[in-house]
Amino acid sequence: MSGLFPLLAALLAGLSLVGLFRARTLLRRILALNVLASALFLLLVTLARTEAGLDPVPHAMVLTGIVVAVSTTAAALALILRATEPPGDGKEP
Amino acid sequence: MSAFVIGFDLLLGAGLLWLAWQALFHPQPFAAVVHFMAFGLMMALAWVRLEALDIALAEAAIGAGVTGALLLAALGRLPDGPTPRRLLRAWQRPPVALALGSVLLLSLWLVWVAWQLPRPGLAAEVTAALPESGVRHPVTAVLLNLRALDTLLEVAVMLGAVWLVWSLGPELRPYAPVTALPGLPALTRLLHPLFLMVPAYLLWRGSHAPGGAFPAGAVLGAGGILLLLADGVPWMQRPEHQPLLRLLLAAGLVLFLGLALGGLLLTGTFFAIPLAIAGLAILAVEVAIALSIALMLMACYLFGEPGR
Amino acid sequence: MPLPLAVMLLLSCAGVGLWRIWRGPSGADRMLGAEQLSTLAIAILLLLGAFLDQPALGDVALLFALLAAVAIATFVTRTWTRLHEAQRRPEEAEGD
Amino acid sequence: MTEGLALIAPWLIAAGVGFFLTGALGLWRFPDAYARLHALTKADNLGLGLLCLGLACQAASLSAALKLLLVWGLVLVASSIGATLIASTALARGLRPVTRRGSRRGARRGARRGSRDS
Repeated sequence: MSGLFPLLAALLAGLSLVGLFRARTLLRRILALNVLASALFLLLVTLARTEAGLDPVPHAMVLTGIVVAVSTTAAALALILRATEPPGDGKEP
Repeated sequence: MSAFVIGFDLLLGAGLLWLAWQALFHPQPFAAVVHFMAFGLMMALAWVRLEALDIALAEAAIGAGVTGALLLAALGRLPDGPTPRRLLRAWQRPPVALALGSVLLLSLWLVWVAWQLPRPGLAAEVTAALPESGVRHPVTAVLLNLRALDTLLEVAVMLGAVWLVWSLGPELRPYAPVTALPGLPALTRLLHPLFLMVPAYLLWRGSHAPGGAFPAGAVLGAGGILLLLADGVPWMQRPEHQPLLRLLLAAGLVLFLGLALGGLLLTGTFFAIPLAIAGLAILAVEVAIALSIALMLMACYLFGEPGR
Repeated sequence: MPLPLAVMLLLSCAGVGLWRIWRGPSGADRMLGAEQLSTLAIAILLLLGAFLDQPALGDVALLFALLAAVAIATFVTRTWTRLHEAQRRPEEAEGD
Repeated sequence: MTEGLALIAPWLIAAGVGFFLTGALGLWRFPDAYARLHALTKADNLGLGLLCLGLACQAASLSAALKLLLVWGLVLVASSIGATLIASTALARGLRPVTRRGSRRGARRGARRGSRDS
């Protein structure tokens, strides 16, 4: 099969690293990390297509990775909200 | 046929690159988040193209649904307005361009190296072990029997994230919407039966086809988030229900750990599930994990500890 | 109509949604672009499912259809709330 | 009967794609968010419905056809209620509808009223 998807994964990973380093706000940094994770998942799944058929182990790893990525995103977002919110503002309507 | 596949791949790749570019560099933070949600949508199409249907289901539920909802909810509390551009002085430009260009080249080179590596794969081994695992779908077998330790630790990581979010303080009360929205409870009522039926269907399918606990839990969690938006789950905020909530949050991890220890007692090996009960045990663990994942996603969505 | 041609036409429709998400001008327009993309993704998945004879693609489409509501409900109740009322952008007040 | 269904299925699919193209044109050219809302919720959902009908005519089993129609029903519910949510929020926030080409007077009153009581 063509090398289009590995190339796409490499470009996405490079783009997200550039975005990660150039980000001005923390929200952008979270977005960049998520895009980076997607690029790596894409690479893993592309590498799972061997001559012997689909390799289920990388698929399972990517499934695990997606759930870990969403929990880290949630934790990081909560940290950002606490960092920007003035204290005691949480009870406001 | 092959021209169609190439055209499809090219359009999909161009769309993904454009969406990632805009998600990273669009001046408005809100536009960046919407671009990222659309990126998740297109990624699901890419998973379908790569014949990874389990991942497509999980990405459709998590990437396009739950992550987008989390980001949008956080955005409503962050200061709005365009991000100021970072201006570089003239002498800074060449080294920065050099560094960023080398980052791009490095990632291209790494992927090329990974592409050239021999890939024997474990497909044959997994197929050989499939009859002893209690399920007929290889990805479910890897997740819940052959490499169950990974899944156990992943659920533990997620519980750790909830722990972190809740230890930051009391739940952040949402701001009121600008106008009364009578459509929202109606939407919740109409969709809620399906938000229960579809996860059940996915769980049932998981033993023999793409599906399983993770997409099911994510869909259930998205339904729960919809309920939270319509103020449909007041029991989560009540202090007297907190022990029950904590028990349900930990149920997946506890049951999974119990299964592992039971295997240790019965056969002497950690996580060795006897074949006779493997199918049933995996189903029970899957139900518990799906419930726990759904509740954990809802718990993260509150951005703080409820009932305090 | 041959199904590959239909899929390609739908993919080219997605370009309009991409442009609308990029252009805005208001938040509602961006969300509409995202909604169009999700409807298109559902249609493409159903067509591909019929073309490749893989009924499992219908499940992915079902998930998209279920989750389209969650994004809009979050947008309306959590993002476009009173907080941002004070700092409305001039372009948004302009309407177009 | 089955031959007849197989005969009209491609026409239904073609009509569905046509409605999608019309919806894309509306999303591109319409002047404000309210009009674009119409382009999406009407043209795109009709297109999806025709497409689902066409595919249901070709479906292998009755359950597969019913699943296609379920997807359509879900999209109808989500997008119709979502459209009212977005439109009422946008109106309450004072996003002005374009009433006539170049004139926004009628709309401005509504917008002012909306922003005052919000």
